[in-house]
Amino acid sequence: MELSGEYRIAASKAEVWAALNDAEVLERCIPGCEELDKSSDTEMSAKVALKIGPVKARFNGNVTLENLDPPNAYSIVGEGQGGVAGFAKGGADVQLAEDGDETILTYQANAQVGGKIAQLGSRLIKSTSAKLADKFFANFRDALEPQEENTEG
Amino acid sequence: MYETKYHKASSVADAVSLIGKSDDGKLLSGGQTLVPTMKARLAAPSDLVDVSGIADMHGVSISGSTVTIGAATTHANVAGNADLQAKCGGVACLAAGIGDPAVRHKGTIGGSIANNDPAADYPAAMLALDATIKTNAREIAAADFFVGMFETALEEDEVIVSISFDAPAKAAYAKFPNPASRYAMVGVFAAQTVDGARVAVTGAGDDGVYRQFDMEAALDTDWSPNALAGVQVGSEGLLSDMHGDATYRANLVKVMTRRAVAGCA
Amino acid sequence: MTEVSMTVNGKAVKADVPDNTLLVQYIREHLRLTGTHVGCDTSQCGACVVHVDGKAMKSCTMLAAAADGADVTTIEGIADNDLHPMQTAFKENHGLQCGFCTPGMIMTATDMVKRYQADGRELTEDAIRHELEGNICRCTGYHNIVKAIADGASKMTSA
Amino acid sequence: MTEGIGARVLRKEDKRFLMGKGRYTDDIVEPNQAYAAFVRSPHAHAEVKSIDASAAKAMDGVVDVLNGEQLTGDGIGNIICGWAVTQKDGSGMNMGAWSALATNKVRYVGDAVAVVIADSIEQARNAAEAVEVDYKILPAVAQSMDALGTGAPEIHENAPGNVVFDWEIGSLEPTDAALAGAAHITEMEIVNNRLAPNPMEPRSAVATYNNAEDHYTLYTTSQNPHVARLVLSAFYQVAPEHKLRVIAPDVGGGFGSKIYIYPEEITCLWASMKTNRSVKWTSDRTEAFLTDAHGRDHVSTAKIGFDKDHKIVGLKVNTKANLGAYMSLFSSATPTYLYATLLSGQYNISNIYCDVQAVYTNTVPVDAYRGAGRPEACYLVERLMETAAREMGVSPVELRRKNFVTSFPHETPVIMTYDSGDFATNQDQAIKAADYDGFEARRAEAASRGKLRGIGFSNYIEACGIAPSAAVGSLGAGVGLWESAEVRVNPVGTIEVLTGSHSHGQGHETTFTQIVAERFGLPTENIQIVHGDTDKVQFGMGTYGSRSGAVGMSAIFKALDKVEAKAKKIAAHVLEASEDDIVIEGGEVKVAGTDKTMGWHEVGLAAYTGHNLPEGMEPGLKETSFYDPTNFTFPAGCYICEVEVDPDTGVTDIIQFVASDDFGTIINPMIVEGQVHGGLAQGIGQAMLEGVVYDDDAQQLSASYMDYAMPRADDLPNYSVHHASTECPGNPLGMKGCGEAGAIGSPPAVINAITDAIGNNDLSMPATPSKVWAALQAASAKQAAE
Repeated sequence: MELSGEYRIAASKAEVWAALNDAEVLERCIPGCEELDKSSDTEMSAKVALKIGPVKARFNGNVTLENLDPPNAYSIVGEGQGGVAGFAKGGADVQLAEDGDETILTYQANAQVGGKIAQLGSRLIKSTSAKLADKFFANFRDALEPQEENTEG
Repeated sequence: MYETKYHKASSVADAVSLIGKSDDGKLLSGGQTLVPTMKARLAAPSDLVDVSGIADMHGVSISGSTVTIGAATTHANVAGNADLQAKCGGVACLAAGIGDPAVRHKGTIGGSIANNDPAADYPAAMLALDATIKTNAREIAAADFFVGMFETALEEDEVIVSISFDAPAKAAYAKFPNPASRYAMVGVFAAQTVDGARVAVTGAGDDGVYRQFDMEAALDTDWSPNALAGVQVGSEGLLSDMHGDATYRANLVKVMTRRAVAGCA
Repeated sequence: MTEVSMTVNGKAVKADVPDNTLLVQYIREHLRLTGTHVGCDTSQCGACVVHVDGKAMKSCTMLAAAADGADVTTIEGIADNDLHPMQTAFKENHGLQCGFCTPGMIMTATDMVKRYQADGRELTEDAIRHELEGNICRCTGYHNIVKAIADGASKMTSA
Repeated sequence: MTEGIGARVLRKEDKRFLMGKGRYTDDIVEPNQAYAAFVRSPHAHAEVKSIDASAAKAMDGVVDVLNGEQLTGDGIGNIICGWAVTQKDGSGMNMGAWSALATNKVRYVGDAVAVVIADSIEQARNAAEAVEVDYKILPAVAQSMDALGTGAPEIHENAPGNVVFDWEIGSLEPTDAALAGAAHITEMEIVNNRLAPNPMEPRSAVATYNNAEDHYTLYTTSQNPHVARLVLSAFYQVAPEHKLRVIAPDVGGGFGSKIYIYPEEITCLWASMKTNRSVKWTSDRTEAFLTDAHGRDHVSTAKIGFDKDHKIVGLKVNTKANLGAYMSLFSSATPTYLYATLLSGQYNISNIYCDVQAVYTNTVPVDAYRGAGRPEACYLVERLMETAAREMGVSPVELRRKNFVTSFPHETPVIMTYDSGDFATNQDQAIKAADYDGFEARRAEAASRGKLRGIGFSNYIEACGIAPSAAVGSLGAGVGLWESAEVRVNPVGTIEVLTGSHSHGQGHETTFTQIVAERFGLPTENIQIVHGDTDKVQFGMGTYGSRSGAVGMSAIFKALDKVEAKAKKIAAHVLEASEDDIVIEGGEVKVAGTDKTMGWHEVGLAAYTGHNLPEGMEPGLKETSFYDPTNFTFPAGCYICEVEVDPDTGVTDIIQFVASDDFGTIINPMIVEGQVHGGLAQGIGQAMLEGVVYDDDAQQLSASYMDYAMPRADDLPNYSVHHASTECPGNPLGMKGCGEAGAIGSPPAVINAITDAIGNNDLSMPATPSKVWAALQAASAKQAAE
């Protein structure tokens, strides 16, 4: 399924780009992320706990940065195995555009789930994916903006 | 099902203490959602704290216009309560249509709203009636309680004790069941309250229960099914799945609201 | 492990069971009362319906520990040696074929009749069909089950 | 005779089911029993790079973890397809290998790669989760049309383009020529939706290897335990046939899905030998959705032509049949000989051509499900007929009647010879029962309430009683489809009938008893039917294809002939009369026209004491028969469905459903009606509720009752069931079979009714409220545009 969104971030394009490549920032922004270990500039391994209502599943997987076009665009791709719950994979193409002092971030994301969560929870897949994508980018924006406020204040 | 430790709480305080002491515990009420999820191995709470036996959490009481329902009251007991049927038939009727008879014998109102399944029935009534959710720690207005799909304002160790609301002048619930699960594909609770018309929709929204303000405005002007004819319901933000797309759900929101209003007593 | 005691079909039983034991597992595997069946994982088919403290419940969606102290009736316990009027009605109306859903149907049916009779409500055909929402049969097409329950209801009244 | 042929005898088997004393496979507990949990692929298509079971093996209670390499290493054979179809070009099928535990590659979600055997089921499941499988995910495909497309992933190396076979029947050129000259052509794309069979009892197996006797016992949920034993030993080499006992105890429904011998049963038997433990496996419901063979899944284009007098001149059909990831036991026969051979329907059609491309996809294997091929044929023909009638502006009743086959035997262009039937009488009876004449008034009344009424017909014919062994052998079947029976008269005169037919809800213990009771005038309580155990019953081909009556009971009938003949000889000898004068009635054996008589039990006793038998006669009174039918049987009928659609929501209510069937001789009308009811419910389920849904990555999204809509009591109407029968000339009882008719005939009646109500022929199954509503919107948009 396809998802998309747009965020205005009160930070320069260079700052946003740097954050997009910062494993610590990503770890804070990926919803439910418990661990994100960098194995190279573009490869990370992750532990993510997902909670949807009564369902709690823990995914172990990888996050890869692809199609790097600094500081304009990249793709962030992830896949994880959730044991009995199945697996999830997804990716987002992210583009940055300068708008004065601020940056417009747009993304087109897709997500796929398999195994038990697909078999039993299909009604929730789309809205959950949309929510998680949105949460990630919202967290990302928030992660950049308070710094800005702090420096101003 | 993974291993777990079962505790039967004797009081609200006991439940709060047990859940607080647990590593990754979960409150168990009727268990009609939690137990199947655990059977599917999609949840593995270390501890289960069963609140269904707490005496204070049972029963329906009516004082003046205020209706209070204990959180561990089963759907069957809500549905069958004669006082509630007289005071607010809409809620009793809603309870009578949840799941099937065996589920209604076990499932509870507290469990239903704490779970806030986007297709659950009770949240629509709670939101429409601006109910107050009373926990061991505080009172939460329904509008603040239902945060999003499966999300509530509850803390992990917070126990819902009761729910109360003012009986509306008129109220009814109209549900369009999913052909497979029989959960609400769209459920609309319409009520004429002291604060005006209220229309809350479950099953349709992709972030859980919500109020349909356009419908409310139309009904505030004229409380009748006909008043809804001109109201447009968009498909934006509505769920799409194998049972029906957002356009179909938008249509159902309209039809079910009309039916709820027509059925109001 | 938790020690659970309950009354099953009029007999006091007691056992140490793991806390994650479902009531249906306890009934089938510990008590070896295999008339109660499991037909789905999501609480919808009703093959596992038993009566707990006089009310129909899905024994697959309940922990044995949660039934501690309860009075449980299974299909094996609704009549002594012979058939309960509802069972007779199912036989006379050909309300079963493979028999797998049948115990759950009978337990749901007797619960339904008791509730309607207690409330003085009429158990119409529509009401029976609606009340069977939580019980799935794949063989009979329900026609004869509905007839059987209507017949069983009148047999229970006259019994 | 109140308990003989034609009597509504209450079922003998009911009491144990009603009391909870039925004995199903999962009820069985063997001493020293362990439990199996399968490690299944969450991916629809992937290479299996490695399997690491070391953590799992170290867990509490784990007996062993076994994989596919060990299985094949032990010589366990690949799973077979029992029917070899020959392609258009004369070549054989492109069949890919199917191992009970996948080795290098998994091809559908649920494909098992390993099995954990542990002391408890929870331990087994915990350990199954701990088995680490490294998959290399491959692109997957779920729909047949996509699998045939360019660039589709290749599922089996030896099936290029994912084509299992490309098969044809009928004659192409004459059909094309006839259609070219037609006055009217109706052309449709017709999809027959994919269904999950869903017997309420999930599959289960309890396997025990006894190393002291080198003997295996398998309790399993099977419709045909002897075939299971044969295949398990001859093809899978799990155990030698004489060292393997297969018992199918009470079985909770099958509907075709329990014909096949699945990976789990094979694996449990083998694992029992490997671990020296009894091994039990019971499917949960989601596992059943993932692994029980599905049914249907056809995508067809069809073209039917009529002359100016509305007589059919030709029918041309192309069908893509989705077989799933592997070829199941009957998977090749279902979309060919059980399907295209019925495309003539009840009609006299001179020219028919059908070709079928069977396709591999990354989905659960597809095989026979109640009706097996015949519902697909009936749906196609009957939707074409109804749509053609609407297009030509003629009555759907008259159009059918004008084209009925009226003389028998009738040879169709698709190799069937209809032996008997009276289609017009069935149609008349149905029309009368449905008060068809009053329909327009009812439609107007419904309209006054804002509801849309519609009526739809379906005139089905099926080929049952499968089948003559030589005929099916010539078409590629790997087995003969006779049936066997043994009638044992005990010394006290009570009778045991051992039958190769298997009852899993059909009431054989009652119906079969009735023909014995009828023959000797004995009370049914003196007769016992034994089935489902390879150690007791000599052999059997099992129950499917509505064959237990026409074939299974005919075998009993033939064995009864032999028993009767011997009994008469004994009685004639004892009573000192001529054999020709002996009559058996009311439990007495008499010399006609005299008062000389002996009780039936006395004949039994005489046979076993052997004190006074005719010279040279062997003692005992026990006879067997292997009955091989001479033709298929052809049940047929007319179904009428009347619906009311709520235009606001698209919700369809079935107001009435009338069935008028020709089943030939009916032994127990109560049981036959029950079979029709159940079939109708499944057909209505297919038409309005049920459908397996896969996403684009071949993940199954409808794998529980949360999303797969099973018909429930409030979805269904009461049925109005009638019979108007012609006797089948092909078997001694004159029976045709009734098990599948309801599921075959009902879907087109329902869809024809809904499309009539909404004024839009473009509606696919399942016609859910959302689809009906969308079709209504489309119809009114079209109307507005015109």
